[in-house]
Order: sequence, then structure tokens, then C-alpha cells
Amino acid sequence: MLHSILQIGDKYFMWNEGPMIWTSDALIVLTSLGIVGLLTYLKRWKWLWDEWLTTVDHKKIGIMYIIAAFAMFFRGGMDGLIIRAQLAIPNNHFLTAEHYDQVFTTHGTIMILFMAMPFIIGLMNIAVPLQIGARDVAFPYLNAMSFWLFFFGALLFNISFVIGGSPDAGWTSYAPIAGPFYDPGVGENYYLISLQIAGIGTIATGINFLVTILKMRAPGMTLMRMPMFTWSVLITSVIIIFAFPVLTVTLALLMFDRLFGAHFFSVTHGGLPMMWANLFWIWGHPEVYIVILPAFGVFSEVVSTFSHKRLFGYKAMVVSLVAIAILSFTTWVHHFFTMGAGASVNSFFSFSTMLIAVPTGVKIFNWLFTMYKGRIEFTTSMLWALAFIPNFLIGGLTGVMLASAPADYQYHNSYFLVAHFHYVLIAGTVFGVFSGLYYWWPKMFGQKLNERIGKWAFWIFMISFNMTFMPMYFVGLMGMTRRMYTYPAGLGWGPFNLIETIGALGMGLGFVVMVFDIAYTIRHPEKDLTGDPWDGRTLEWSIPSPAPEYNFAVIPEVKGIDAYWMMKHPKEQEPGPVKAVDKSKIRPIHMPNNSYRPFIISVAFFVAGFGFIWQWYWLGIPGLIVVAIGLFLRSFEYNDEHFISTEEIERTEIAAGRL
Amino acid sequence: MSSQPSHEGFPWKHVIGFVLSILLTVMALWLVFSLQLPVSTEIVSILVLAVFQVLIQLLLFMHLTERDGPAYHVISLIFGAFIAFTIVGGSIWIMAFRSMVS
Amino acid sequence: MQFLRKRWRSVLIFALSTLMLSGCGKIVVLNPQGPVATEELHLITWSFGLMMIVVVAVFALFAFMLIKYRAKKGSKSDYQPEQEGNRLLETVWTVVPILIIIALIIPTIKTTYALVKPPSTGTPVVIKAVSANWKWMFQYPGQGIETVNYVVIPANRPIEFQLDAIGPMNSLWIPALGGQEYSMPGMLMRLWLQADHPGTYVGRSANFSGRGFVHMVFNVIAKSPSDYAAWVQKVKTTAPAMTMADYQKLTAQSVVSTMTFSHYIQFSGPRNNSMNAMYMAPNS
Amino acid sequence: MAVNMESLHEPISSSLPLEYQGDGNLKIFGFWVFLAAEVVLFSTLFAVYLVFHGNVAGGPTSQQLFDIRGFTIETFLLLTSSFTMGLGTYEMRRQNTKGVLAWVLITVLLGLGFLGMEISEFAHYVSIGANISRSAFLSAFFVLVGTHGSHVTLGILWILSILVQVMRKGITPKTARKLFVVGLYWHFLDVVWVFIFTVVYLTGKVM
Repeated sequence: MLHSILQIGDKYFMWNEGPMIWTSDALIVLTSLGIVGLLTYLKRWKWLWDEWLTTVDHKKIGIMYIIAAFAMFFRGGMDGLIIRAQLAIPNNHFLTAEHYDQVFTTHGTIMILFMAMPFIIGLMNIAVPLQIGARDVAFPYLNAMSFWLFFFGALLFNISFVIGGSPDAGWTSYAPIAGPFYDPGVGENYYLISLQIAGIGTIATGINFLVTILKMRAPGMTLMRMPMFTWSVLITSVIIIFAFPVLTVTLALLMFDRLFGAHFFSVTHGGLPMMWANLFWIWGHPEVYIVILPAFGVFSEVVSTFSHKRLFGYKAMVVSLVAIAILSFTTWVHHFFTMGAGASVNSFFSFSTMLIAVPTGVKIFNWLFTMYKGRIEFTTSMLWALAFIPNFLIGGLTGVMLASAPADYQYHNSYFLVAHFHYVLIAGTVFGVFSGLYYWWPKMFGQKLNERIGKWAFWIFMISFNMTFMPMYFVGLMGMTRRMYTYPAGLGWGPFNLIETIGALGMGLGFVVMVFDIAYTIRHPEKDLTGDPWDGRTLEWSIPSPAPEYNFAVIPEVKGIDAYWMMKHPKEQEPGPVKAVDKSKIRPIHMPNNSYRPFIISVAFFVAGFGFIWQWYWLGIPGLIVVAIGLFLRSFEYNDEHFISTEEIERTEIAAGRL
Repeated sequence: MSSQPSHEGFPWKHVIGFVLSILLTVMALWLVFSLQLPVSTEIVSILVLAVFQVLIQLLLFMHLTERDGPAYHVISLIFGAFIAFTIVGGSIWIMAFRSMVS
Repeated sequence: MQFLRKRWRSVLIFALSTLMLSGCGKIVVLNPQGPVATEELHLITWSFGLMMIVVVAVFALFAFMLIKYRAKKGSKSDYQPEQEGNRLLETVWTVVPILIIIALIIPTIKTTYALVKPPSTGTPVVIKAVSANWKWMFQYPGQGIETVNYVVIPANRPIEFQLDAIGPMNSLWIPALGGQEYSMPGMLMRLWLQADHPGTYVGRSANFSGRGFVHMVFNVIAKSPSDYAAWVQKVKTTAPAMTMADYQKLTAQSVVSTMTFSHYIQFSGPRNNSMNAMYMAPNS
Repeated sequence: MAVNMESLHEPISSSLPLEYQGDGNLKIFGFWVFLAAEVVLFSTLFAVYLVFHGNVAGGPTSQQLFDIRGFTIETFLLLTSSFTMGLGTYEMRRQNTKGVLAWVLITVLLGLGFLGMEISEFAHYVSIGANISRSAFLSAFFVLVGTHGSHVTLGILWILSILVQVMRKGITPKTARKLFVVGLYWHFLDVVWVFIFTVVYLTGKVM
């Protein structure tokens, strides 16, 4: 009896792998029990279900995205710290090669797909409908689907750690090392199927925000009057829509190789491993812009708001966004210049890659000149935005150096490359989402995050970031390649790696301080009663904080760029009470109903995915059938909207001091 | 702004579209199996016929011209076609080599 | 102000550490030992110089903006909240980057085409470099010998590495001699390298290929032409010929130390995913 | 949709047909965007097929495998079904519920015919050993054509579920929109098939 339990434990839960797994198991069980216990003790189950799990409100969905992203930041960050602990000194054997391979794979995958993406999408959800004067996104129900698909995709990916083993072929998952022959376990299946599930949600998000932005803007808000963050989200949505289907296909093809014996990427029967690299980067390169462009949008908003000045060169900013979007689809080969596709191919893709520097450069200079003749206020949000400029510049310019194919032969897969993409993704995306978090926090919760603690977090994180990644450029030029689980002494790599590890600990500390800031703010809230704590410029600041369910009691009329700034600073008439709502214009509002179905369908997807991962078709196929039933039931649903009465709107607005 | 379809009478648009689509298919078959053309010419001409087929579906069956506001859906289809071309052309170009050493 | 001091300090540290470290010679990419690496280094320094123009311009502007326009109490001068843009300036920072890119793309393309040709006019030596599950095998078709996990080359002669793979992809990288190229199953690749003088250089696989990937390190020993000829002769006469047992050991997933063979078994046919098929397909 | 209510959505031009009213306009546009994403999905599969076309690994080539009569009939079935689906939409706009039911049912039957032929084609290939594991070419063929086939299957189920709704509710803005959208989907599958016909079958026969 005990023996067979232990056998099952070894097979599915890897109990034979030692204390790290046992600790993780214990932590997961304890945390889950803790959450369940707390919810029961506080009698919050119904609240959780009614207010959050079934919600279709874009603001709440946005908050859930950000909470999930924080959790994933923690997980991916732990992976990062484990990597750095292993590499701190030469000849370290704290981890075995097997474990190290799993850790860097999950670190990369989680950080890109389950941290950066949801954080970005969370900010999109919170800000975009408010910025364009809409009551919700175009398809609120689909929005909830997107979130839960992402959530359960992420959950599926994460449980691989304790059930069956994590993928270990790198986040790029190159064939044939990720193929059925060299990687026969379930780890790689987890990668393929959880990304597939989350990816479906992402495509839906892209379509949703594209339609929202193109079709649901307040009257008067022409495309060329949209806030720059909204513009960046529009362009990002376009990239998502046209890049993610490629990922869908690519993952499916490797899944066919692994589960059904196809030969796309195998070496026998005419398969071409290089085709994986080709397809993966057709998606992978645009993906980089998916996570960076909304960050650019945040910087545009933040720099303009805290310089108390219009964005410099609005039109050029828009044009460069569009140019980046188009170019992002034409540069993918620079990820594999060293695969020998020929001098003409390499030359073309060197050139198209370098071209991206032009629109990006335009944006950098426009941000700098937004500050010109402004009045710069150093809030925490602004500090993140400002730190972005020099740090991202280093990442971007080393990117141009990497774009030169023959030079890339010396950088490729070395720590020079690792340093480059961390400079781009952390100084770009992570600084961007942190800046956005401090900026929109008051709109999400009606209180400002503590600025003093926030600044501490910023300085610790930013300095440690440079300590971690600057030495990597050098160590890369010294010949250290990525994904080495250990390295010998005597090559001069040791001191650099030690500095990097200390820096990584500092970044961890910075993250902890930021979480402390959030906890501190919840305990000692500094209420924002104005709805406009930063002297904002765009429509989200014209309504109370947090925004009421219907966002706008009366849909505003937009007269130019920075709509709310114009309302606050009217040119002709004397300034009127801009915040007041015109009572005579209030009408009952149609709002979508909550629905439990997106949650249930996503659970079914999770179950189906789990079944396919283990090739338990008795589980996978019924799971898919439940998904199908859910979709058909949705099709037969006709009453999915309710009204908010005039009286209720008036009550809410009076409580917020608007009437 | 929109092409309001007639609510009466005979569905001319659809019938014409159907006849054309059958004709184009027959032409493609004939081109490939009855004419002795060089392979590249054959392929280029049947691809051109396919593009016409697509236009028939889009314009006569799918009411592509109906819209409210700017024709964003047409723009997205065109962009989709551009990406499709990039992916197909790019992949073939990149993967064309099988070996650098002959 | 504090922010600013930090920035300048980091620039200073950056510059100093660059000087200090390039002095001690451990930055192998910056100390090329052959014409290919030298050519690549030229491109690297040229691109670095071009990028420094941008760094200086942006950092200077950044510092200027932060000092000049930070919000001060009571001062209202020089504040233009409605400024929209400036066509001249925007044209400048569109055109200048384009010029920089032109300055970079021309040598890039020239070098890209140059590197697919032999780096010098000497008679090339063909060496087939096969990556096979955590080891590198170097076969000398002209001499009929094979080395494992080290390679001996004559200095001052172009070496044509023909890259092949059994199993996962790897990437052959000898930074002192030049950049890398992938070894991929089913696609024979070519990499031209050359060493300027006799010496020993480190090479490794730059592409992750599984648990034993980190052990795919090898020495490249460049010898003078006469030493090289003597070495070949010595291998031919003293080293053992490859046996079927050696062959199977080499194609299995394993980490081995250096080996030398006076005769090798050729891998042929479509490279199989299945180990069995791989063992069974020698064609010697 | 009640007038005078502040809805989530802007009112739209009244010159557009019924299915665009309410939020139909948004959903139809959203569906067009989805189709654009599908263009990319299929183009990726086409790219894979074209790269692998010659990699037969000693197995059957496209020239040996494809049967002219079979794929020609499949093509005509699908083209006709696209036409009848169009007539369904036409009748819908004339508020003729019976006409809608008739034409859409014919569409479903033609779709089933197509599907049956495709399944028997696949079964035949598999029976002679030309299965998905035989060669990279066949992997690519089965996945490309099979993805289209599974779209058709899904389309048939979807059409049937909407047909039930039309029977129950009659032609309302909502059912009209749903029928119109599924029509777009069906025509789009025809578009994809035209390329499969051209690029896979015809080209596969001459190359």
C-alpha cells in the first residue's frame, strides 16, 4: 500500500527528487489551505464568486490580470534568483543540469508569457475604455474568457513543477531538443498546451481591443485625438491578431510531432528542425513588440502628465508606432543569423532590423522634448518612466549592434545577447508596467500608493538591475554562452557573475519593497477624492476613483488631444465646473450581466489540456466536449444585459461628489 | 456609405457569382490538365484565378462593401494578406537552402 | 540631482571598466587571433562607435532636460504646456538615425558576403565538425583521421569547417578565431575560420542541446605548418582506428574526454531521430 | 433594442440591414478581424506545406497521391454550398424564414457531402500507408487540409445551432446577425478551399 503510494508519488509528483520538491509541495498545499481557510473564515466565498470570478467588468478583469502577473513575477523571479545562485561562483553544483534546464525554461516562459503579457493586458483593461470614454470593452464576455483562459493556461504551466516535471528545452523550445525523441516526458507537453490555451485568450484580447478602440470611442474622439496609450494598445492589438495565429500553428505542429507521430521538426522522414526556429520567431519577434509598445504608451502618458505638458510630436509618435508594427513582422531572421540561410537573407534582415531603430529613436527624442519647457515632477511613476530612457537606450543600441549579422556571429547565444534582451524587456516592459501601476493605481483603488516607499523600491530595483545585467555584456564578450548550468574557473567570468548575483538579490529586494508598498497602502490608505490626483490630461481622470461600474454617467464630448486637459483649460469661455455631471443628460445604462460560464469553460479547457498533456484521452476529450457545450449554451443565451436606472446612477454620482 | 441590397426580385449577384466561380474553377482545371504550358506559367495563372475566386466570394457573397464608418475590416484583411505573403514568401526564401556545402 | 549623479557615475564606471578589462586580455572577442575574428571586431567597434554618438546625444539631452525643467516652486517662466512639436527637430532625429544606419549597413553587408568566402588565399583545410550529443567530432576527410573534443589546425591557412549534427542542434563557436555557425541535423553548414599564429584557443557549443551541453568545450590547437604535418603523420601511425564500439559510444548520449583516431567511420544517410537507426547506419 | 436607452454602443447608420443593428455592427466587424487572423493561421500552414512539399522521404509524392476526380467534386460541392449559403442570407434579408431554412439546410447537406468525400479520401490515403507519420510532406498535407476540414465540421455544427435559434425566434436583429456571421465563416472556408485546391491539389498534380 505505502509502497504503491510512493511509486505513484515518484512517477507523477517526483518525490524521489529531493527536498526542493517536497518543500514546494508543502508550500503549495499550505498556501492553498491558507487561502481556502481565510476565505471561509471571512465568509468571502460568495463575494469572490459574485464580484470577481464571474465578473465581466473590464476594471475588475484588469485588476485580476495584474494580481496574476504579480504572482507570476514572483515565480519567475524566484527562478531567476535560483539561476543566479547557481552561477554565482565557478564550478557550482547547487543544481543539477536537469534542474537548471527546467529553471531557465520556466523563467523565460513565465516572464514573457505569464508575467509581461498579463501585466500589459491588465493595464490595457484598466485604462483603455476609460481613456476613450467607453462603458466597457466591445465584448465584455469574451474579455472574461480571455482572462480565465490566460489564468488557467498559466496555472497549467505552473503545476508542471510539481506534477510530472517542467519543460526543459528553453523558452524557445527549439526542435529537435524539444521533440519527442530527445524530450519524451510530459514537461514539453505542458509548455505546448498551456501556451496554446493562454494564446487563444490573447488572440481574443487582441480582437476585443481592436474593435473597442476603433468602434467605441466617445463622440469627437477621432483617431488622431486618441491618448498615446490607447494608440499603442491599438497597434499592439493589431500585432497580436496577426502574430498569435502563427504561434497557435507552431505549437500545434510540435504537438502533432509529439503526440501523433508527425514529422515536422524531426530529423527523419524529411522534417526540418530549422523550420521550428523560423515559425517560432515569425511570432516571437512581433511578440517582443507586443510587450514593449504598450510600455511605450505608458511612458508617453506619464512623461507628458508629469512634465505638465503636451506630448511632443504626437503625429510622429503615431507614425512611428505604425512603422514599428509593420517592421516587426519583417525582421524575424535576426534571431537565427547563424543558421546559414545565406548572405542575401542575412543582409536583408540585418537591414530591416536596423530600420526599427529609426522610429524607436524618434520616440526617444520626442519623449525627451516633451520635457522641454515643461515642469517635471518626480513622482515614483515618473521616475520609472525617466529611468527607462537611458536604460532602454543601452538595450536598444546593443540591439542595433546585434542586428549586424557578421557581428552577431560573435554575440549570438552569448551573455551579450542575454544582457541585451534583459535591458530591453526590463527597462522597457517592466519599468513600463511599474510606471503604469503607480500611475493608474489611484484610478483602480481610489488611493495613491505610498510615494516614499515607492521611490525606495525604484532606486533599489533600478541600480540592482544595472548591476545584474551590465556585467553580462562583458562576460558575453569573454565567451560565456547562455544556458550553461555551470562554468569553470580561470576564464575571468567568476567576479562578473558574482556581481550579477548580488544585483539579482537587489532586484528581488526592490520587488519586495514594492509589494510592501502595496501592503502599506492598503493598511494606511491615502484616499484620492478628486479622481484626478496627478492633474491628468486624459478622460480616465475626469471620473471618480475608483470608476463606477458604468464608467461615465454621461459620455463626454471630445474636442481635441488631451480631452480632459482641454475641459480643465477651456480657451474661450470662463472655466466652468468641469467635474460636475449634467443631471439632465443621465439616461438608464445598458450593462452586460456577470456570467459564470467563462470561468467554467476555462476550467474545462484546463482539464482537457491536462488530459492531453498526459495523453489521457479519456480526460482530454470529455474536457473539450464540456468546452463545446459551454460555447453552445452561450450561443443560446439571449438575455445577457441589465439596466442601471437613472436613480441609481444619480445616487452613485452624488456619493462621488459629482452631482 | 453602404450598398443596400435589393429586398425584392431575383438574387442576381449571387447567381452571377456562382456561375463565375464555377467557370473559374473549370478554367483552372483546363489550364492545368489540357494546356501544355511551362509549370511556372501554369502555377502563376491558377494563382491569379484563385485571387479572382476570392474577390467573387468577398464582393458578391460576403457583402464586403457594407460598413458603418471607415472600412476597417477591409484594411485588416489587406494587412492580413500582407502578413500572409510575408510568412509564405519569407519561409520559402529562408528555408530554400538545404545545405551550404554542395 | 541625485538621479543625475548616479547616471554620470554609471557612465564613468562603464568607460573605466571597459578600458581596464580590455587591457587584461580576457575579453576574447576583443582580442581576435585570426582574420575572421578581426573583421568581425572591426564591425563591432565601428557599430559601438556609432552607437556611442547616440548615447552621448541622448544622455546629454536627458541631463539637460532634467536639470533645466524640473518643477521649481513659484517659477512660471519658460513653461509652454501647449507646445506641439517642431518639424525641423523631428526631421533631424529622423534623418540622423537613417544616416547612422546607412553607415552601419554598408560594412555589414560587405562583411556578410566576405565571410562566406575563404578568409585568405592559402590552400584550405577541410574539417568536418560533427556535434553529437554532447561531444564534438572533427573528421579530416583529406587525412582520414578524426579527433574528438579537440581539433588541430595549421596556422595561417583557411579552415573550412563543414558542420553536421547527429541529434540536437549545436553551434560551433571559437570566439578567438571568429563567430559561430549552427550545426543542424540534415543540413550541412559551412564556417570559414583561420588562426594567425600557433596557439591554443577555446571553442564551445553556443546552442543549448540538453543536459550535457555545458561539456561541449574543446581546444583548438593551431600549429605551424611543419608541426601540423608532423602531428597528422603521428596520428596516422600511432592512433587506433575507430571500432564499432567507439562509434556507438560516440553516437550515444554521453560526455567523453578527448580521443584521437587514425581512421573513422562515416555517418551517412538521412540522420535518424532514432538511436537504433543511427547505430545501424555506418558506411565506412 | 429599446430606443432612448444609453447603450454600451453607438447607434449606427439606419441604412444598414437588420443584422447590423444594436451591437451587431461590432460583432460583425469583430468577426471580420477574426477572419483576418484566420488568414494568417492558414497562411502559416500553407508556408509549412510549401516548404515540406518535396520532403517525401521516399514515400508517395503529391503527384502519385491526389485524385483529380475526387478533389474536383469536393471543390464543386463547396463552391455550391457557398452559393446556397449566400442565398440563405439573401432570403434572411427578405424576412423569409422558410427560404432561409431551406437554403441553409441545403448548405449543410452539401457541406456534409464535402466532408464525407474528404474523410474517405483521407481514409484511402491511410489505408495505402500514406499516413501522417509517413513523411514531412504528408504531415503537412494532413494538418493543412485537416485543419480546413475541422473548420468545416465546426461550421456545420455552428450552422445547425443557429438554424435552431432562427426556427425558435424568427428573424430578429440577433438571429439575423448570427446567421450573417456564420455565413461569413462559411464563405471564408470556401476561400481557403480555393487556395487548397490551387496550391495543394492542382499544383501538387503538376509539380
